[in-house]
Amino acid sequence: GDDKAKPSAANDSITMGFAQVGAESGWRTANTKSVQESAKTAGIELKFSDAQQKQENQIKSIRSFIQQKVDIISFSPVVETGWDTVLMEAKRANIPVILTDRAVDSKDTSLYKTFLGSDFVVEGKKAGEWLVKQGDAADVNKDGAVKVVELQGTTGAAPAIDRKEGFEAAMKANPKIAIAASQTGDFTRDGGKKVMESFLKSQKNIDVVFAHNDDMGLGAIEAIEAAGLKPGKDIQIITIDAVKDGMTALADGKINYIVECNPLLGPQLMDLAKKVVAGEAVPERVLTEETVFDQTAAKAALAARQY
Amino acid sequence: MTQLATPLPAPELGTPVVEMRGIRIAFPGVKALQGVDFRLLPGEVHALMGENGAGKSTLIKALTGVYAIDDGTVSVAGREQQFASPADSQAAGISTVYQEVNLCPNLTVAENMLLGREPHRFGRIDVKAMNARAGSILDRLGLSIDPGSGLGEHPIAIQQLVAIGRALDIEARVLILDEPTSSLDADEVTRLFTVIGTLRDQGVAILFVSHFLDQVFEISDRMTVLRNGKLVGEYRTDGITQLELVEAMIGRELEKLDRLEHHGTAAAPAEGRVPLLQVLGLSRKGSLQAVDLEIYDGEVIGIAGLLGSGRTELARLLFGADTADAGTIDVRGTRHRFRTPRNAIGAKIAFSSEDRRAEGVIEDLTIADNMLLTLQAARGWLRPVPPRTRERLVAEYIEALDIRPPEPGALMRNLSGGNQQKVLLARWLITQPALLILDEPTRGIDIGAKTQIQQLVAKLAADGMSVVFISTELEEVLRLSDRVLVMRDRTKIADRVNDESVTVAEILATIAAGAAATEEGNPDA
Amino acid sequence: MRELVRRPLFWPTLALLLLITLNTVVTPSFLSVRIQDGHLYGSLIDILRNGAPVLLVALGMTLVIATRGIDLSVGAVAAISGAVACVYIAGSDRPAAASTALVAIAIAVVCGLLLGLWNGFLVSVIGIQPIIATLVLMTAGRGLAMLITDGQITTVVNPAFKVLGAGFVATLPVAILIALAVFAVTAVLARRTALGMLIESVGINPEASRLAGIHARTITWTVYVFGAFCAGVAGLMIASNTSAADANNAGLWIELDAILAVVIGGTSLAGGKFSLLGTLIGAMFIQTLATTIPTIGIPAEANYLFKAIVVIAVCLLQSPKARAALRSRRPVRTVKADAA
Amino acid sequence: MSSSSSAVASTTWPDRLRGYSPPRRYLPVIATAALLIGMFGAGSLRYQGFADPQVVLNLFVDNAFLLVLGVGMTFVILTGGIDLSVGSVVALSTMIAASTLEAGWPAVAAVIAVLVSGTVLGTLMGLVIHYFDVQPFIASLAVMFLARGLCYLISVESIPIRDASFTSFAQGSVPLPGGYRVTPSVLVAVVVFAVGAWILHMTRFGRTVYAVGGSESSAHLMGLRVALIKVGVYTISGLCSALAGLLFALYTLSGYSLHAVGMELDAIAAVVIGGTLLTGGRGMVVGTMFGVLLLGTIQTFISFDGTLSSWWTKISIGALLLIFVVIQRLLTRRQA
Ligand SMILES: Nc1ncnc2c1ncn2[C@@H]1O[C@H](COP(=O)(O)OP(=O)(O)OP(=O)(O)O)[C@@H](O)[C@H]1O
Ligand SMILES: Nc1ncnc2c1ncn2[C@@H]1O[C@H](COP(=O)(O)OP(=O)(O)OP(=O)(O)O)[C@@H](O)[C@H]1O
Ligand SMILES: [Mg+2]
Ligand SMILES: [Mg+2]
Repeated sequence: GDDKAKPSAANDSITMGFAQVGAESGWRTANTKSVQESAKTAGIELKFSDAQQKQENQIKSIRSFIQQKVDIISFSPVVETGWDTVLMEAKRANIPVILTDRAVDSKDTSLYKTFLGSDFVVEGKKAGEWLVKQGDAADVNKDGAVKVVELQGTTGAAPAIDRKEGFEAAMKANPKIAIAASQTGDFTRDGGKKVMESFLKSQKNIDVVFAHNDDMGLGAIEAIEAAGLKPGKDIQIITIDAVKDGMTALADGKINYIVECNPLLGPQLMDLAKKVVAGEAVPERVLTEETVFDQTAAKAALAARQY
Repeated sequence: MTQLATPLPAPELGTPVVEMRGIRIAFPGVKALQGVDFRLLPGEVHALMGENGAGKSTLIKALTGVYAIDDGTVSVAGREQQFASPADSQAAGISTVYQEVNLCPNLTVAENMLLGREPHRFGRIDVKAMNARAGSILDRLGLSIDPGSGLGEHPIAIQQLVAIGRALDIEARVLILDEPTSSLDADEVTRLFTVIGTLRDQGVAILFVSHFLDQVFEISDRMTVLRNGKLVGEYRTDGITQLELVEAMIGRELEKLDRLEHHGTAAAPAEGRVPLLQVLGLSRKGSLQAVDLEIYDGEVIGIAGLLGSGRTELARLLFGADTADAGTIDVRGTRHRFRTPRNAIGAKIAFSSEDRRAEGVIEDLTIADNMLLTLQAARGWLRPVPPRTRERLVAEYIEALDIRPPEPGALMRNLSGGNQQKVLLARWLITQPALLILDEPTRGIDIGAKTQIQQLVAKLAADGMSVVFISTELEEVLRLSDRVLVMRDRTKIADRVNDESVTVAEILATIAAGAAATEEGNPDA
Repeated sequence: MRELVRRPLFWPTLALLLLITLNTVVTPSFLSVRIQDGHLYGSLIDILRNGAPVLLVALGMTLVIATRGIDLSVGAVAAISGAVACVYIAGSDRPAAASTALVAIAIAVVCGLLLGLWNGFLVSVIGIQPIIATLVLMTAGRGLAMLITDGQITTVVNPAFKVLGAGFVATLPVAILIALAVFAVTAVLARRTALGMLIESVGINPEASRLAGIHARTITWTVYVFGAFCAGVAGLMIASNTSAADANNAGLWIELDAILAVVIGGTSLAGGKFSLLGTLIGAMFIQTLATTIPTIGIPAEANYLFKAIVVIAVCLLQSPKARAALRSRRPVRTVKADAA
Repeated sequence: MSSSSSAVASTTWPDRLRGYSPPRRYLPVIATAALLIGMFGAGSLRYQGFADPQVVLNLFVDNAFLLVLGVGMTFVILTGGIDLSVGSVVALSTMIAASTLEAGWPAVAAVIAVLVSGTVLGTLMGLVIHYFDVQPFIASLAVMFLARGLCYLISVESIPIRDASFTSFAQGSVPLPGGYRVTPSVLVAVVVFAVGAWILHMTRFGRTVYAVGGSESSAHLMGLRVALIKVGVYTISGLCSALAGLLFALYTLSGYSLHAVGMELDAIAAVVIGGTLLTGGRGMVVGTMFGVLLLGTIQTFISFDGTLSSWWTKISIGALLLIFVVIQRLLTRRQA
């Protein structure tokens, strides 16, 4: 029986089913914590489930949330595609859905109320624009070409694809900038370090490292230091995320620029959830508040950094 | 060398159904067959004879497509054949029972017998028909087991019969039996021979390998003798004596075979002597009913009984291979509880299993490793047997038991069946046990080696070791033991001092009488 | 030459050499090794250093596989061990002291041993199939590691701890020295004592081994403990290499790499005979392969394809039947193995 | 004939008596089923709404592809082999389906393309394993890399499936009495399961699979077509993976190269939990179904709980799995 008698959620507490991608990175853990804590603060009862990076698990959890008749469902899709069926079921059961962090590419936008999250393409763009703005300063070794090596995220993952795309688009503004090598470091420090070690040996005169997240950048720093070079000086480093370790390295001058990708979506999400359940209108797209940091900004922001 | 019986002149032969010419097969380091010719006629029982490692099994495997032939030709029914696999030879009408039981323990008896030929309707196997058909073949062999029971639950002898049953079911013109009788008792053998006789009369050519000369002379029409991978000759059975045959096999004159005297009552247990082993009420549900037993130093205890009488079970309980439900075991007056074989080995008991392949050999280890395994296990891994001792022991036993090839580094899996058995025997002798339990130790061993092992047992006993000797060959049991236990229906029904008065016939009578006794006294079904 | 080709390790070694040659052709400086800051520096050194964890794990895995087992939990054990060490260091009063690092390492190793006891218990005492028994820890272990680190990447700044994964002694990477030391000790234990023979015996025929009086249970148990010990040390190396414990990704899929190394080295997954030297070559091969991909500039999306082709090529090289088929057009007529 | 039956009837063999209790080889499966029911009972007591039959049906809805994978894997494992490639082949299948549909192929053509490529990959793997004596673990690992690599070659991005017949099939529902419903995919999976069980337990091919698993050399010496079986089971596994890939593509209506990472472990776990021996020769397809349902139940447990953080989720999955296999093992202990 699917026709559901809505529990009297109007006055007492709201139950939210939140299907998280997994716990694949520190960023994600911070994101989870933020959601859990703000749910508590907002007095929303949270049903949390971890999909361990698997779409099928996420679909299963959403279906089980529907079965459990929660008031609202929110999730960070593992991948953009393939949500129509289960979202349709949610719609049929009159349960509103909020997307966080990543979008879905469904033609039918009525399947969800809103999408709260950052734009990975824009993040890549911001990184590329900063490099373009550096002009000749980007050419650290003054050989007339800005040679970039790229540490990609997990092959096929949305942030990896989008950040690459955004960066490449922005980079075109300066024909001297060229990506000499691009390889996946799987978003991990270990991967970043190992790939960077190889790059340092197979590529001459690297000017810039663009890493799709802080962790790979931090790994690259280790490799650069082991090669007897100075990260941030001999080779410039641009990363995305702005987690604490990254910010520290930025403040120490080992990273040159970080584009923030904010995991603390919890408060915004709970606000939206309350509005949606109360039947208020919400914008279709809500961007998270994000900024960029250079070395001076990092020193200032570091003290207050919680994750 | 004495004058050998003259090989058969060729013209006497009809058209052979199988003809092999100049077969050569070499394994790394061994020339197993060196240009052997072989002919098998329709409607004959042909014995393939030779010592352990002579190449009998290899010749069979060359014929049936298990081994690729290096050189030579095989023709079946006049057509030259190149079998790439046993399936091909089977398709050409050759049905084979290989030396080691080659069945699937995870399937049922019926499935094993009919795999690949299951009766089926619309692609669906008809289990009922399959069990019925298997049942009728089992019947022919006089075996009353449930065709639907798992093969692995049955002792090796039953498995051997099932393998034979499988071969019988194939409508073949050639039936090959490689040591089919090695673990069968007299009754089973008789039944098998009846079946073989019928098949021969139907014109099937039967190739038969056995180390039991009596059986060979009883059933075969002709024989081919191999030695060291070479053909010695082809003979008519009625044109050769046992002695001549043995000489053909071993290539020299045999010192008298029956040299071994009746061992007799060596040491009648003196009053008050502490037995080496005192067993009271040893039993295990479903496999052995309470058995009492005393064994004194230097005694050879023979255990007689038919298939399934519980001999193996008794031996396994004595060794801790299975744990007993009830009963006690005292070794030299101290109570022991054997939960694992290690406990028993600690009490200086050794046990050589009847199922060589599953419970004995470590196929991928060398002769030397296999021999020293138990000694090593007892010493613990931290104290390896010193290389020098190792070499000495291994060389000593290879020599003493005449193991071939005499290379400590040869892999166990490449040894012929008889030689594997000798290595296992050596494994236990090396531990210098006080009590040696031998379950079918002469299974698959050639006549020369068998005498060697019997002599060895006698000598060990004379030196003070006690031996429990289990064998389906009653003559052998009687020849060796000081006392004979007779078992039936999983319990001991007689325990007799083995003096001159005890004969095979008498033992068989005891078993039969026991049957009567149990039927009257104990209808426990 | 004939003799050489027959040697069991000939083909894996050849594959390794081919891979190195390929690298050298693409990047001529691949083989060059120079001294920098008192330590050796070059691609080969990287391979050795980065290959140390896989080698370690593969050594333990070799013995486990020899007993017919398998250990899927090594990656999780590595993550736990790294997490324990880093969390201890980060939480101590003197996070940069060498003594702290030593205590942390000791605690982590003990954790590894305990986890090995656990695996061994499930396999040898309870009698659960190894793949499932270790799957339990594979799943739960990552969770434990995250529990320990609270889901964050725990970064430590401790020069002594860093030595383990990224340090150098006498110009050589410490990681590889440790791995080689473990290799040497294992080889001695396996081949100079009777342990190797007993392990093989249990792997080839457990029932016959039991009847021969071998303490099969203890041996099985021991190899799992050893496997987890190796994984624990490998986890420390991984953590030390980046000075951080990443509960999610440390040692991810290292079990597959390790098993691959073992099998390339000529040890059969069916148990029995094992070759530690083969495992060494296998592990180096895998690490070289991993390094080759970025070095010769394969696009990220073709990684797997390249890996697949190399692995297939190596399997075929190693298979006697495939070689025979390549050499002659005649139908293959090798002696068929008589093994179960 | 008559002598045998009379001998059996008047038998003193206690074996005959034992024949009345279920044969030993069914024990693991029976234990698994009993435990599964027990676990479900525990869930119903603990969580409200857990006892709803729709929850059980959802287990099938959400695990249809895993069941199909498990059936193929059962064949492989019964011969003593293993197939690590299934997860990647699922991903590749979703990619092929999505990209061909995107390119405008008719649905039927896409389905055929998927099934053919999966089967071909499986067969190739089987050929390499049998004829070149490459260990199954390695051969299938290579195919795992290969399939994943081909995915990336097709596209690194995920591709949505908008084909009308696919979407209607995916979103269709089969009503059951009582107002419950399942998806058409469940029917496909159940049919595959039934066919698999039939082949394995009723046909010669199936018997021979068991024989090869029991002892390959014996099967060879018995004159069975070992080559056919060994290549056959990998072909079946390839076909099942492709089919599971299609079901997965329907489930997610997309093709993505990162789909089904590690799903081979789920499939293997399901098979082994279902009582099939990894060394081959023993096991049943029903067991595999129970294994799949068990893994699903564990997940349902956890999402009904809804309070576990990511790491407690993993730890709980491990713990539940452990409890299950230990009890199962103790129940079947006497089997040895
Ligand atoms: N697969 C193999 N690899 C290497 N050597 C082998 C192999 N099979 C048999 N041999 C060797 O070939 C020779 C002949 O062995 P075969 O098994 O044919 O002997 P047999 O006459 O059957 O002996 P037995 O009576 O003991 O069974 C022996 O020396 C044996 O060691
Ligand atoms: N003729 C037979 N018919 C049916 N079952 C039999 C027969 N012979 C033996 N068995 C089976 O054998 C089992 C007992 O075998 P056991 O190993 O004790 O025999 P054994 O006396 O040691 O003989 P063997 O030396 O052949 O092993 C019983 O479980 C029984 O099922
Ligand atoms: Mg033989
Ligand atoms: Mg017996």
